[in-house]
Amino acid sequence: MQRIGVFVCHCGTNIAATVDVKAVAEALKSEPGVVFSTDYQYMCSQAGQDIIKNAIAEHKLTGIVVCSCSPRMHENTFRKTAAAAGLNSYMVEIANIREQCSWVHKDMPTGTEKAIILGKAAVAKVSLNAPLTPGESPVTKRALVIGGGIAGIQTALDIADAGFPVDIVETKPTIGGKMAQLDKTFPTLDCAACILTPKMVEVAQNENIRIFSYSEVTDIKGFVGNFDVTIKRRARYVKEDLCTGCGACTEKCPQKKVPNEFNLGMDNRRAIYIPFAQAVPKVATIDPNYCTMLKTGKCGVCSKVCTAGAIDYQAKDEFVEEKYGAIVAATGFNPISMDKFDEFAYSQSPDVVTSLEFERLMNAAGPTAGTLLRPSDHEHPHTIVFVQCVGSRCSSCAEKGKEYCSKICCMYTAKHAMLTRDKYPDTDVYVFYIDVRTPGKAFDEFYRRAVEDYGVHYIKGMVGKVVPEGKKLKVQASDLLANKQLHIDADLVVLAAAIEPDKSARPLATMLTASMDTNDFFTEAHPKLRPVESPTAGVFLSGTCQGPKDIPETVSQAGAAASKVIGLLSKDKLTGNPCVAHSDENMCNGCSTCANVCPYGAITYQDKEFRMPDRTTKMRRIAVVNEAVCQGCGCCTVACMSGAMDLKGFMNKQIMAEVDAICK
Amino acid sequence: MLNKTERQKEQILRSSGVNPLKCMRCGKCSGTCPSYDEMEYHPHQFVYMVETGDIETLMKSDSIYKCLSCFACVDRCPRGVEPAKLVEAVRLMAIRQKDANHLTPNDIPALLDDETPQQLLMSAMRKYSK
Amino acid sequence: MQVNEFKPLIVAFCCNWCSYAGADLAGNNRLNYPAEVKIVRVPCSCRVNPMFILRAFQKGADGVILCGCHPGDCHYTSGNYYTRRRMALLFSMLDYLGIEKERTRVEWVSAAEGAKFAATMNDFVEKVISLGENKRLEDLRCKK
Amino acid sequence: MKVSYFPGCTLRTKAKDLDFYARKCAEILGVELCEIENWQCCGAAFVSAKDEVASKLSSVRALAAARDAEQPLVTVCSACHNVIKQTNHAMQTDAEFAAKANLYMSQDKEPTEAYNGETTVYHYLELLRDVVGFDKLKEAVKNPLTGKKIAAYYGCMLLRPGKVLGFDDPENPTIIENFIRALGAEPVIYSYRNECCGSYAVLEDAEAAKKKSNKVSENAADNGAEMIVTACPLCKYNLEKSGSSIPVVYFTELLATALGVKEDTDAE
Amino acid sequence: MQEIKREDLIAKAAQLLADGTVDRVIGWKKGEFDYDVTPAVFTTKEELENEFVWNDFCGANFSKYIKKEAEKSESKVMAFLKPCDTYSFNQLLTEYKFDREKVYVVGVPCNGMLDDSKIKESASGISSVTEENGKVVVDTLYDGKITLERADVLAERCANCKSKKHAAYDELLGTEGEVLDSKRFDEVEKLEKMTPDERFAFWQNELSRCIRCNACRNICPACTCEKCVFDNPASGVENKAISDSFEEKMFHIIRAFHVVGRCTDCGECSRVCPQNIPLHLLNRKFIKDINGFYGEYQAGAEVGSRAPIVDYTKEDLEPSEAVERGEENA
Repeated sequence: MQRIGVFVCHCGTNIAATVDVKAVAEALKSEPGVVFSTDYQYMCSQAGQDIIKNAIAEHKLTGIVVCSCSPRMHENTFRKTAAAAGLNSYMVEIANIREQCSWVHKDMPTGTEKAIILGKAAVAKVSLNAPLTPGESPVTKRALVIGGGIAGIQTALDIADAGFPVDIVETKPTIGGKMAQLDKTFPTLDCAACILTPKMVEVAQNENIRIFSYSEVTDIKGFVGNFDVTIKRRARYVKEDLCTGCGACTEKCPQKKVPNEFNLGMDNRRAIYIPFAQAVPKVATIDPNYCTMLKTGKCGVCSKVCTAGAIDYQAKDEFVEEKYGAIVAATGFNPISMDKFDEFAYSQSPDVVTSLEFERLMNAAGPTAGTLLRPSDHEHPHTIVFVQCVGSRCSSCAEKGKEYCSKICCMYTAKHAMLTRDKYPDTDVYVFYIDVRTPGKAFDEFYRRAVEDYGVHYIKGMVGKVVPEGKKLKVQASDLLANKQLHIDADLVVLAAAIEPDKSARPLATMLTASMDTNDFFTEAHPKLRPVESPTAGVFLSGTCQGPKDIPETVSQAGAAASKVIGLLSKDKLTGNPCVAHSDENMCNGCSTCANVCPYGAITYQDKEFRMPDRTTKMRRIAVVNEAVCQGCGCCTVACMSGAMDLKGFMNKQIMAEVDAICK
Repeated sequence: MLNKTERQKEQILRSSGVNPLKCMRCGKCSGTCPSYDEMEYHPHQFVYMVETGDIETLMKSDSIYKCLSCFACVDRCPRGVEPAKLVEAVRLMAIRQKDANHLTPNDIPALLDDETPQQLLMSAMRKYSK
Repeated sequence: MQVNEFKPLIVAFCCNWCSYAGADLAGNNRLNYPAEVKIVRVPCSCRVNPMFILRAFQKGADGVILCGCHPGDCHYTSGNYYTRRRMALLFSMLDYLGIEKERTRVEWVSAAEGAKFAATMNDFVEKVISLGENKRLEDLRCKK
Repeated sequence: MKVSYFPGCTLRTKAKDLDFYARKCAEILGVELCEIENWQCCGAAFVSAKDEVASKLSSVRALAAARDAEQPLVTVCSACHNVIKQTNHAMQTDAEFAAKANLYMSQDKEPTEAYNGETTVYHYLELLRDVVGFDKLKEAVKNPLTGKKIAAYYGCMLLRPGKVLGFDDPENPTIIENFIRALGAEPVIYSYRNECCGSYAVLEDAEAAKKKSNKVSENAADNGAEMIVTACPLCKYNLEKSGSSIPVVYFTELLATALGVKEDTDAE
Repeated sequence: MQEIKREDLIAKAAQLLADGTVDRVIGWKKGEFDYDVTPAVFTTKEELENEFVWNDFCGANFSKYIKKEAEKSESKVMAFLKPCDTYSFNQLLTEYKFDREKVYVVGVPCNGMLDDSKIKESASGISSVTEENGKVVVDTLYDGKITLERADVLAERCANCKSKKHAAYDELLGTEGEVLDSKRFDEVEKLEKMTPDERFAFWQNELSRCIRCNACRNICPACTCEKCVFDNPASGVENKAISDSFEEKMFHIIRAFHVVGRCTDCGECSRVCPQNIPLHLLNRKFIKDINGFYGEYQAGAEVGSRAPIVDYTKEDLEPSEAVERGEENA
């Protein structure tokens, strides 16, 4: 018979305001096996934990129930407490009387009654608990960073600096990501390339870092410390080790009409190309959709001009398999499509551009070589209208926009407006805003400078319609403070499009079994306390794949993710989860049904000799669970007809006992 | 007991099915409204004035007859507030009062020409009288 | 008039990773739902054996709801896909036996959907109240 | 294929062409338009107020009649399309409204079974796109309108509220443009195609209505259109009355010309 | 009337015993009455000639006996399998229940077996049952000869036979049949069309008669667990007899659920039920649902196939839709 102690937490008034904690402690005293029951202000505090420790010693407790907040909050705390008092840490059960009781019910009698029932269920369960010991598994001391933007770059550099090997997988031919496309950065106005490209070079030169550019992750198996990852290296038709990046091929390639994605299609590149001058790796790539040689077998100009002999038209996709101890998602963002916002005439006029396109129009390496010209006629725009929150904070229609604030638009629009006025003082610049959000170091000062020093017209209101008419864009908008409808003849309209997670994030999350929110941002293990970890062990989050962020935030989060990875990789062994499946060999039929449903391949079979009651022996096929591989989902336990397969910590009997206690 | 303002607001909200609290005051409705210049109170003001219960003022304003029910504000509102439905609810409240029809059959002949489609008369009667 | 209000007994099996966290979020956001709902934590919805559901009914539950991660988001990759098949077949069988189909439900609730959790529970409890007491599956001797 | 057909008041009077050619072309395209018996005017404007029931009953009756005939309901006039689709949506989604409407209907002389939004409503253009198919339509064209630059005028009632009507993307519609292409002509894209012509205000404020119509026709003409095509008698009336510099025709007339069932091919 | 004669079966068995292919034969032998035929193991020609029976009452499915016999020794055992038996045979192989090499299967065509309880409805004091000109002739103690139409006394599962084709054999006697387009789901559909109240009343009436004799479980070829979950003290549902009013429902629902995707619809459960509970209607509901929800699947049609309950697609229907679909059919 177990000797159970019950500890009811007040959580200040969080619980005690709606649950009569004393009554709960009192009621649970009479449950079978309970030998001690008490309540305390804050069970998780040192003093509270001491009460538990003392009670374990004094009453020789074999199991404890803590009625408190969610086990997701403090189960580990109390397990450690139990262990410190010499009790197996799995002899602890939590009754969640805060999140699932006091916080969701209004009156004291209801709350108290439910808390008692939840307590009884926990007592019933702990009565059937058995001490569990976690197994151990080794750690592969290598990290994988998925995404080679500023987030991935920073994470990889920090991990590599700590002495661990890191691989970066980037889908584009070069690392650099969105930051490489930016002109200047707010609020300091440093040139993005000037601060990013040295880091890219550092990555290329770091011996601990390998770059798999033009590659993607196609399969992930395993678990924390032991991931098996398959990386597809797409055929780039240029041998990376031979190409010197001289660029001769990209000048001679006769196929000149390929939309240049680096400049968002606002100019053209060749079929063989290096995305931009500072690309890393600085290696040419052949675009198979446009290369005449690959499509028709006729041409071969690049091969002829390549003195290094790097061109390989026969190249095939290659698959690399590698083991990793930790994986960092750094898949980044994209501006949303403007298709559904044609009231702004994005599809009707080339002079309606997104902010990222504007960034390229301002950039010295952009399609206009840094002179701000209208895409339609290459004339200087004299009136520019910036529209904020296009698709951000938009809750009316999920396929149209995003409900969240994209966070970076207010600041980059201020930057664009300011830079425009700085370079071209003869230009009228209007910014239509709903709110200007500038919570960041030196951010509001920056925005105020745009208004006060650079004379940008900030108008509280929204553009309702843009009508291209002749060379002009007729902008119809509201000025809420003047209570007027404005009609502005603009030359260029810039839309601050909402940002969304890259489309590759969703399939990646599925491969990682990492959870995502409704917007396809990765979910963090805890929104405040574990912001760079995924709830899936061994998976870490860096940059905008977790939520909208500017560059300083991304870099600091990238560093934080790196430090978590370093912490994991510096361990030699990981303690596993002892709540794993276990098959009772006497009951097992060896039918293989359990192995059919196991997502981890943790179940194997062996023939074992059994002694029969009549002293004969019999060979039987039985299931064996690999405890290091089993993650404890319990799917096999339901597939098992005879009930031979059970899940430690969540045994059939325990769950039934909980159900019984609730239904009593 | 609700006072008159609260009663009116309650009725407008129920009849329109609109929740003005969803408004984030961006003004896109007024930015897009084709009848803006004809209106004394503009779509975003309708939303705010209903929220604050200032319905009597709206009922007395000619603005309620200037709305074209083109629903541009409804479709373009980022928050799904549907200002046009508020305008309509206020207009209905106004014309449902005794002898408050904005248009009566007697007014019509003077407004017609040879080509006037039935549709116009029908919709005008629907919109302006009870 | 004295109304004898029927308080149903609802057992909610919630997977640890999504739905239990969703229930916690409902708590964090103070979203009310009836206290008749009692949550049993399981690692994954696929841990829920049909026997648990029948046992709950046997012991007097008036409704049983099973909540898991959305299909495709299972922490264990595929657990909820199996749940979906198992429960589709089980519920269809219970319906075939004449058990009111509104007494059983599967709902996918993510860790981000505290509001959905509360709304689901409110709706489910309301449906079960409209059905009244579970008479068809209960064991009379188990109920006081 | 047989469909229930709701012509609407204006198509019986001022917009006979819209109706006449719709019927003729449907025949050629293998669609039988079965006019609903004793249909009543839809009211020409959908009153969005939830507590306005009686004025929506004519639409509900038409919808129920189509349901009983097990046919989709087709309209040609964009106002009827707007009113009937919105009413159908209300019947599907607003239980309180549906209950009230059904209660009224149960008092009818020959009451039908309660209606709960079972009928599919098509605008004639949707019928061409989704049922006939623009590919098929293209094959049926006898006199392609090659070289003609035509501006599609949607106005508001075909498109909005977008979520309810589900007709096309309200900001960037393509259906009439594709229709124009199927007939062999060239569509002109212009910004005002989905803006209001102001016609509801004709009786209230003729000047204001005229201003709005002019913007539409001018914008179309500025973009090189030789002709405006519309599905709405009210839009046509207003655009013409306001002095559009280019002709305004019904889409069915255009269709009839292309299919060779209209003698007067010179639509200008 | 069966196509193959008793003598031919004995000759085949005797030949296999004689040439050493097998050392045991699983066949049928007469019990107390003509209609009471039980499985038996024969080791000599003499035993066969004396006791072997092959008639219209040889419905027993040998699959479960095969498992037992195959475990006993290293040598081969021979079994006569009717088409429906071969599905159970394959299903057991899928679950690694015995070694295929230890069994020699002789396929026997089957013309359908008779249901003694149906005969007993028309005749009491039966002394013998024979067949004359395609009709069933019953000799009774009190009423003399009674002649019955074969179709009227055919076992339900044979009237709705799903297949005359063998899914497995080493050797086939007679001619091979076809997989049939049976009407076996008609009865399920009839139930589905009832109101929930009617369905509940129907099953309440049927299941409340259960005496928990476990005959269904013991005969069921899918119930070949080392130890049944209902005998497993760790399962939380252990009980050998009905302990309360709910248990029989729980037992039958769980039993049917445990054989989902594994039940070949052999009908043995209903055949052996002393209370004549139509247990096959539970299994068939699951089979029908599986076919409807996830595509046609016949357990035991091939060895090693993956049952739908241990499989999934990302687009599977939701449990709520499953129940709705059931309603649409109704």
